[in-house]
Amino acid sequence: MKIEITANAFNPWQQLQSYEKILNDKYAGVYGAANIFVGTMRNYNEGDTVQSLFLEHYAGMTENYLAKVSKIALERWEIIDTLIIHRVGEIHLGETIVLIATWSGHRQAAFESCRFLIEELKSHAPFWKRETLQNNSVRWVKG
Amino acid sequence: MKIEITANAFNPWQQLQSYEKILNDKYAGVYGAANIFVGTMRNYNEGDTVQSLFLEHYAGMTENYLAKVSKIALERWEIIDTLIIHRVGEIHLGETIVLIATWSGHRQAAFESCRFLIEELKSHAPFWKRETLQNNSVRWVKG
Amino acid sequence: MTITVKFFASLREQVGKTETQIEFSDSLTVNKIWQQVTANKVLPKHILVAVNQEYASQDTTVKEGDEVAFFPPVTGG
Amino acid sequence: MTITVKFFASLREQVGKTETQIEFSDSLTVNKIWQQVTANKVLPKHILVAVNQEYASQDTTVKEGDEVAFFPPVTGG
Repeated sequence: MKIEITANAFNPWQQLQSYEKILNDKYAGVYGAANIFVGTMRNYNEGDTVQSLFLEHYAGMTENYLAKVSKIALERWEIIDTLIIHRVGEIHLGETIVLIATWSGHRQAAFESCRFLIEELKSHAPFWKRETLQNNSVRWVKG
Repeated sequence: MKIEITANAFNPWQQLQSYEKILNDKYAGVYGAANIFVGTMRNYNEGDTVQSLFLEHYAGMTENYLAKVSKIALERWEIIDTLIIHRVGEIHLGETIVLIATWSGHRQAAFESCRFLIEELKSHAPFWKRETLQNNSVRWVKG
Repeated sequence: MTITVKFFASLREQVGKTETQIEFSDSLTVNKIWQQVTANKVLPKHILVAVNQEYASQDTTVKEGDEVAFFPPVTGG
Repeated sequence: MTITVKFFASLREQVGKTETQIEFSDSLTVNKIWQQVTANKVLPKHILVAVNQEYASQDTTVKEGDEVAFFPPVTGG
């Protein structure tokens, strides 16, 4: 289980490659399915062109919350491991905002637990997006 | 849209990185969500330890079928693109068997279409698995 | 008329053929082709059929140059 | 008793504070703390509350050293 909140841009595919190397020390051949969700910064939201995005979070509570839902997922589904990486701070076009991955013996558990984690993150993890629009006006995304 | 059947081992994360580079020429900032399924060779199946796997396919029909379901997914969901890579031939422990990815504006379409593609592939794409067990006995996986 | 008949996976091993050509004069259904290449065995219900690389049924009629394939339930992915 | 009160995102901007300490003698609910730091404004229904970094309700009672946070609906991911 890994939870990381980072202010640095990251490449989701390189993160997955590195993480699977560690995972395979213990679980090579054990998992047969992985489901991955990657959320990326779009250039539009609610009909407006977005220039850049700032992500605020509640340091401490965010990590605790994500660890809690990861543990719930590991209990509720037959999954082997979970990974969540989430950006904070200033984010630019096309950069990854969030990466979620789950590994399991069979595909149903991988799909369902990955979906569960992103839905819980979106509805309860204390992150807030502030958008800078094309005309340089700034707004908080409404929840 | 990409469909590839390959007899060579491939790294799913490198494939995704390469494919997104091409995708971003046209769609940077347009997609906000990607869902990815990776199927990997397990060391067990139906209670037995599996040594290696051979994947047979119906060349031509397989590619046609996967192209057909990819087109259906692109029509049915608001997704931007789809990617399917599937191994054939001799496969060893921990190697990737299948990679499926879908990209969309929002997460629901990405999750649903990715799941749709793996379910269609599993139920109708003409691939057949032959397992070599620990005692060197060989069996075809039952569908 | 000539058509090509293909077999895959466990069925290929059971029938003992990968591919065969058959010649016939009348129009034939998939089911009749199966009987012709297997010496009048009954086509099992679980066996899948494709004509020209598209799924077809046992009643599909084939024509000159068609490719007919028989295979067991698929197990990829 | 001393407790720490935090505000996040748009609410932080509206209240004009990131963090403040308050002192009090009796046990207080989250709702009372909100009123104390905002000069008796009503705590809006959509505002979320955490005590010691766990979700809590407006009726949760806080104790010495607790950290209370108020924030708008979350929008990460």
